[in-house]
Amino acid sequence: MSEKNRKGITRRDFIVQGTVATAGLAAASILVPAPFAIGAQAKVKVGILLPYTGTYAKLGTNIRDAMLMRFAEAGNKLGGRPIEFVDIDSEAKPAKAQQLTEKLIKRENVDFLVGPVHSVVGMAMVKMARVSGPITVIPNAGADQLTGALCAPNVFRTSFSSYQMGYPGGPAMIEDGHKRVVLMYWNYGFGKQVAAAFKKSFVPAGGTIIKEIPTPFPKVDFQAYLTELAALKPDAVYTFYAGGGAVKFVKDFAAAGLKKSIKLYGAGFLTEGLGAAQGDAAEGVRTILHYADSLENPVNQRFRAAFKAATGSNADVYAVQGYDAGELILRGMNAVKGDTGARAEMIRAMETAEIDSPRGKLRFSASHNPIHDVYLREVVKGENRVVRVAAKAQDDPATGCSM
Amino acid sequence: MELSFYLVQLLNAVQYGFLLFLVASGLTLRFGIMGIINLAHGSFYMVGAYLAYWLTDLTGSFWLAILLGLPIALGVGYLVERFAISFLYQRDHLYQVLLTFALILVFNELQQILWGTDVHGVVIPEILAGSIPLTDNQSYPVYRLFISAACIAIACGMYWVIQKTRLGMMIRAGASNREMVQALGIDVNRLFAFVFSLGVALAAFAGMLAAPVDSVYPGMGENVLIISFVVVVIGGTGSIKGTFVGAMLIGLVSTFGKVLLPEMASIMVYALMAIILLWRPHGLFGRAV
Amino acid sequence: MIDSVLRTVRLNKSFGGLIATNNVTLEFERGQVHAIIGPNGAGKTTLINLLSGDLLPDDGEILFNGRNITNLPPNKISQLGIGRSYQKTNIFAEFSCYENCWVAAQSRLNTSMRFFRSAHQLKAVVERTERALELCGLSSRRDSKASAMSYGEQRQLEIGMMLATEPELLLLDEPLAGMGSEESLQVIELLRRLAADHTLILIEHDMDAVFSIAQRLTVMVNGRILETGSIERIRSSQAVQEAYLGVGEDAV
Amino acid sequence: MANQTQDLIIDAQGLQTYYGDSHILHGISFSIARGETLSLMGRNGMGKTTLLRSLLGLTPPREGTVKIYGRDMTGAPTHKIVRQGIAFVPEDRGIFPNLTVKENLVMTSRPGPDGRKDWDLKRVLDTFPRLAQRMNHMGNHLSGGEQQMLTVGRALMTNPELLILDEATEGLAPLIRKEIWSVVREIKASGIAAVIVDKDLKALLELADRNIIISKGQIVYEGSSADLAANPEIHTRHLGV
Amino acid sequence: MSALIRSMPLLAALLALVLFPQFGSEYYVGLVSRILIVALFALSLDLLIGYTGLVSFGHAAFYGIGGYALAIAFQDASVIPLWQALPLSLAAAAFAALVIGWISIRTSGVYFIMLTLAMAQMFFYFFFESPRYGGDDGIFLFLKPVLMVGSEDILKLDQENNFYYFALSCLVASYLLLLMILRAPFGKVIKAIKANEHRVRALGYSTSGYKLVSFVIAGTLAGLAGFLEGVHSGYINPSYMSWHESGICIAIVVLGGMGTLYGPIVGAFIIILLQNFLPELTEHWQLLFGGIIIAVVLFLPRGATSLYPHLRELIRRPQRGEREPQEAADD
Repeated sequence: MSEKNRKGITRRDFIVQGTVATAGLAAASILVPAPFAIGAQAKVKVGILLPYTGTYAKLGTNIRDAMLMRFAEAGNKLGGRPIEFVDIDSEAKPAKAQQLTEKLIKRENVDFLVGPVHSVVGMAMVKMARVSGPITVIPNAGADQLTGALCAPNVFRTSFSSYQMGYPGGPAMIEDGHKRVVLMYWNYGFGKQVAAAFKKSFVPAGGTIIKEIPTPFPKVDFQAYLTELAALKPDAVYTFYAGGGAVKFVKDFAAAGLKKSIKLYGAGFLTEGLGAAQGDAAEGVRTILHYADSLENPVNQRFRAAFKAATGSNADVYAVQGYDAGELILRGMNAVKGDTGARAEMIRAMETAEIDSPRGKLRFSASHNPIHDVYLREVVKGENRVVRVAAKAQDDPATGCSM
Repeated sequence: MELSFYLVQLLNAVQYGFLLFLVASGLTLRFGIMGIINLAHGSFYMVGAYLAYWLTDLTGSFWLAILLGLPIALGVGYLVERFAISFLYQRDHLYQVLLTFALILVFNELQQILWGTDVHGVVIPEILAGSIPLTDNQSYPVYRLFISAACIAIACGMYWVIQKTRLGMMIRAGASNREMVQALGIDVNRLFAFVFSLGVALAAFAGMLAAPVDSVYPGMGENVLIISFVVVVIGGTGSIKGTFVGAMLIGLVSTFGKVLLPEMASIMVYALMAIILLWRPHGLFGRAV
Repeated sequence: MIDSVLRTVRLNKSFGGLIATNNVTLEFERGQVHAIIGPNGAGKTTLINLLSGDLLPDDGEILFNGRNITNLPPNKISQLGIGRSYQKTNIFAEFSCYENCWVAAQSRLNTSMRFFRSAHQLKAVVERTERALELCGLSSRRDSKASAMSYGEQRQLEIGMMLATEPELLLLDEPLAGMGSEESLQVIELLRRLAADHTLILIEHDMDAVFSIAQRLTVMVNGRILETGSIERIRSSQAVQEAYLGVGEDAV
Repeated sequence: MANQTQDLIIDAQGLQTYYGDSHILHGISFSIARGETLSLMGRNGMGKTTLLRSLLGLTPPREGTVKIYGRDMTGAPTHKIVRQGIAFVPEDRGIFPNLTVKENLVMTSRPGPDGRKDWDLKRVLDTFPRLAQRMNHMGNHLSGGEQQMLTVGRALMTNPELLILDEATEGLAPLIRKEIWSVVREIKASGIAAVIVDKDLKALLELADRNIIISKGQIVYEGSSADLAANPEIHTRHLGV
Repeated sequence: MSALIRSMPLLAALLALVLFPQFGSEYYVGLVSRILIVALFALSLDLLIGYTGLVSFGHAAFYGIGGYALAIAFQDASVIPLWQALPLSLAAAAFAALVIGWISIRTSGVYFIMLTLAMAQMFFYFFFESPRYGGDDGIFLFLKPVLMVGSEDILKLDQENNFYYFALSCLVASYLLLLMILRAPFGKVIKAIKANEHRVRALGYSTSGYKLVSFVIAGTLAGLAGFLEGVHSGYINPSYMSWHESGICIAIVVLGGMGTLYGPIVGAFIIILLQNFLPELTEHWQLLFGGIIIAVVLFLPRGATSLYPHLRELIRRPQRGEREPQEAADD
């Protein structure tokens, strides 16, 4: 499948059979947008807005591939209707988010909207989609507002909120015996929310935050901060970094010899999917996440094997989130037997869904944010191994949501 | 904070300055000598890092990767000069800005086609993998010292080539009077193509050296692009000495800025640049053109 | 005592180690044509650039009508009534002949920061422009694009632009350079006409032209003033003959 | 003037050269043989420098051909033309201000096209002892005379067959001029051909085998020194002396 | 009469734009609205690049500031009166342009390019890292500005078509304003500055004053574009002032044809439509996009609109018969 991705077909038909019969209709529906095409023959349009270029490109492709895999497992039918995908590269550019969302909603008249990765893109997207737009499933973006102030009946999230990335970290570190802690994070919306959530649990539990060191996003020269960190001599440090920044941070941290005296913790992205790039430097780093590659449940094992077979690359948390997004849409469409007009019923089916996700049990809160177990993991031999469950059924406070 | 803290920070600042110099030196070469603004400079840095990753993976040796990567980078530079840049020498800066801006897009996409979107790491070669204790809980990686040493070597090498060799004399002469150099029997077009390729190779070399400490990821070039421009402009275009001073200044300001005025850290280098240009409109060591 | 319009006092300017003007003290008399001659590299153009404000002197003073203008920028100097033309043709190539003069004429408006009135309608400017075109003999070429005109015409336009600013003192840097003889004659005729009611400071290599229109001559060599005086005096000066005219030198 | 064609270093026919839209050279034909010394005269702005630039490919002619040693090199890049053994000393001297005297000299030193190495740093410094004292000065920190010596010295360092001097003595003090002229004589004696643009008629008449006067982009006179010396009215008409 | 004929294509284009919402679907009306905004942004940059000769690489700063002024002032407001919001945005952009311009025009060439870039980056990071103004999350606006006449909002900008006409009016008004300015004495002077600043100074103009005024006008119009974008999308974040936006804006101006006023508008249509439709061809559309820009720089440096006279020439030539011989430039 990764081969296929490289070819870069944007409007992708995953339908194996019956394509010919519906293709003409689908083509027509682009030109003459019908508000709701009901009936078993009309295709369900799923709009995908994910980054396929730039720093977040890998996340985007994994999410998409896993979701498409879930649909393929279900015979490429949603409630009995074939699917048509409209796939757009978000480039992770907030400035374009609105425009691209508009394209999916107004021009393509999609029934479902899946995306994005980037929180800021997510906010712009959700702002347009909420209430009257298509059913929207967010497979990654973690900004609290998406299921907080911006929450809406038609907006779901299968990933996490930043709160869920920070809050479980506090008790976990206390339990590990670290009370004097430095907080380091990329100084942007998401990083700040993670840090704030961490403080919310850590300080009341008896921990002390010696210093907060917000570092400029998305810059990766950490040397000066690490020197400062060394001078502060904390027990441990809780961090939020992702992607290239995470690789660099973990490596610099190890190279500065800090691993011996300061324990490194972080939101899961610190080590997620970066094993090859981080190498030995990541050994022993503990992170908080709602997933681990090595989770020993049958769903996960089956999922990982299938994903590897389909795409040639290893599944990660993003793939899981994409897979669950596919599952959630399936649940909704199956509940209404493909009748996208039965919106309220579909939403009810989706919000009450209980999913056996590769990550474990997955439910949804009243604000449509996932409720799931959050694990404390440690990198052992390049693999994120589960140490213990850090928080059972971690919820999100959904601050500001009125729905 | 105690004195040792500031000493370590000073070390960080100098080391960062060295790396900046390495990246910016290729830029200043072209800037000053050929009058070309090359926004794609960061892309060449990225190409270098990816070459280091790819060739290390292929050959199993970081050193071999550098050895093989440099000629590739030179070749890339030569092609870019021949097929794009060489048309722009007599044109307005505007077109250079635009063309090299487009080159960024092209290189980003080529990188993605060739190497995909994963974040990669390059393992530090065995002999440089150790570290030297600095304070009771902090040590300094040998590899970083190696980078500094390599930068000093490059700086000295560039100084030597530019100041002491006939090639360097021709390059400097070409900067001041292109036509006269031609009239003395030197093929200026080839000279310029070479200088451009050399600049590309320098940027790529910086990317290769940085690959083991930095990670290798899409769009990594743009992080160094603007800052190396700031370095070059502060120093005064075309002055190797200026670039060195500029790199050190930025290293110091950005490192100590992070420690002392963290909220302003990102803005500070730009403010520094604005102040320096207000004071000296052609940079610290620049000539009025 | 002469009525001097412009005076320089010990002007010095050097570039690196090269001394371009060396202690130049000169007086230019009102209403006269004063030519500065000398070999290439003698510092003539540097001197003109200092007078017009294009260069700042290292030290020394420039007084225009008694006022110290030493460190004024070129635009202020122009506004005071000193116009200049350039050795290398320095016009707006994409503008028409008329527009070139027009921009020049317009500089004498109280303010050109006018946004809401078409420039065509400003009567005073139009008159000035027409006058300048008339004077420099380009009325018939008014709508030609400057870059499409012949070299000689461009040189005329160069002078026309200066005239459109209606200066009191004209600095002319080799107005005849590169011209054919008929063109030269035209420009010499123009200069003669201008000399009637302007003060001219002129750099020129064409000795015939210089001798035919200048009243006073200054000879510069190596940044210094070798000799200043009437034409007769210069002609008879042995030093000048040796340094510039290349006659009488023993070539061994 | 008994030149065999194969002995011509430069043989240019019917050059028409423009600067942008201005037509400077109106069909000039020009040649110089091995070992010949040629003077090129005319008032300023008459096209002397443009002729030299056309020959060297710096301002390629729009029409006409330039042959170097019988090979057509019209429109060839300048560096290829001068590599045939031509050295150019331009009017503005073209000293590299950011290079030292020594660097200016050694930068393009090379044996001649036939492998001759008559001129090396030592001989140039012996010829211009003043330069030896200024070896580490920057090019822009020299007096006009020193610059002129440097630019001639630099030209000789390429061991040329033909030296082109454009106003080499202009603006120089008499003593320095003498020095330059004596070097030119030495060059002539060593068998190097020379094209000399100058205003010093007397010096030229003494040195040149042949004289050319240009006016308005055309050759208006060509003849031996003896002939030119015998016709003073030509000087006054075309040279204003 | 001939002026009328010459402006025929422009009038036809304007007519097409005026009629467009009657035929286009809501999505396309929205898309063209965006193009109109970007066109205005590019138009303002053309004043600098195409007419004054100032290559500003930080023009997006003013675009962003125009939007931020609106968003910051009215993020918690219950109503946004247009007559307050619009002048505020324009004033903020003008002030920023005054400051940045005052600093930048002291330098020239490469230094000017880099200094404007640096100043824009300062603004970018200021908003990016400022918690008070939303950081990189930006600021949402849930209301559109209103222009109340009595108790009736006569604009109703929440209707896509109404916004479209509002944006179109702003563009046309700005176009006419610039046209007027360029015909006025001021315009003559800045064009002359572009051609030969040194000479303009020698003619007695204080060129830095003209450059600064030009910079401020351009910045203010960019602020207007930013204001419109803020209103249209209801969302403003730092990426609006990133150096990429400045780069794209330069690309639009050059691609369309700088120094023509209509060029940047054409350029905006080309670039935005390319950005919109190229991704549907291939995942690696940026390769094509970059390639197109490179091709324009190399082969069509005067922009797409420079093709128009050629086209007209091609069409006309057969009817016109023989062309007049080119007049010799010299004797």
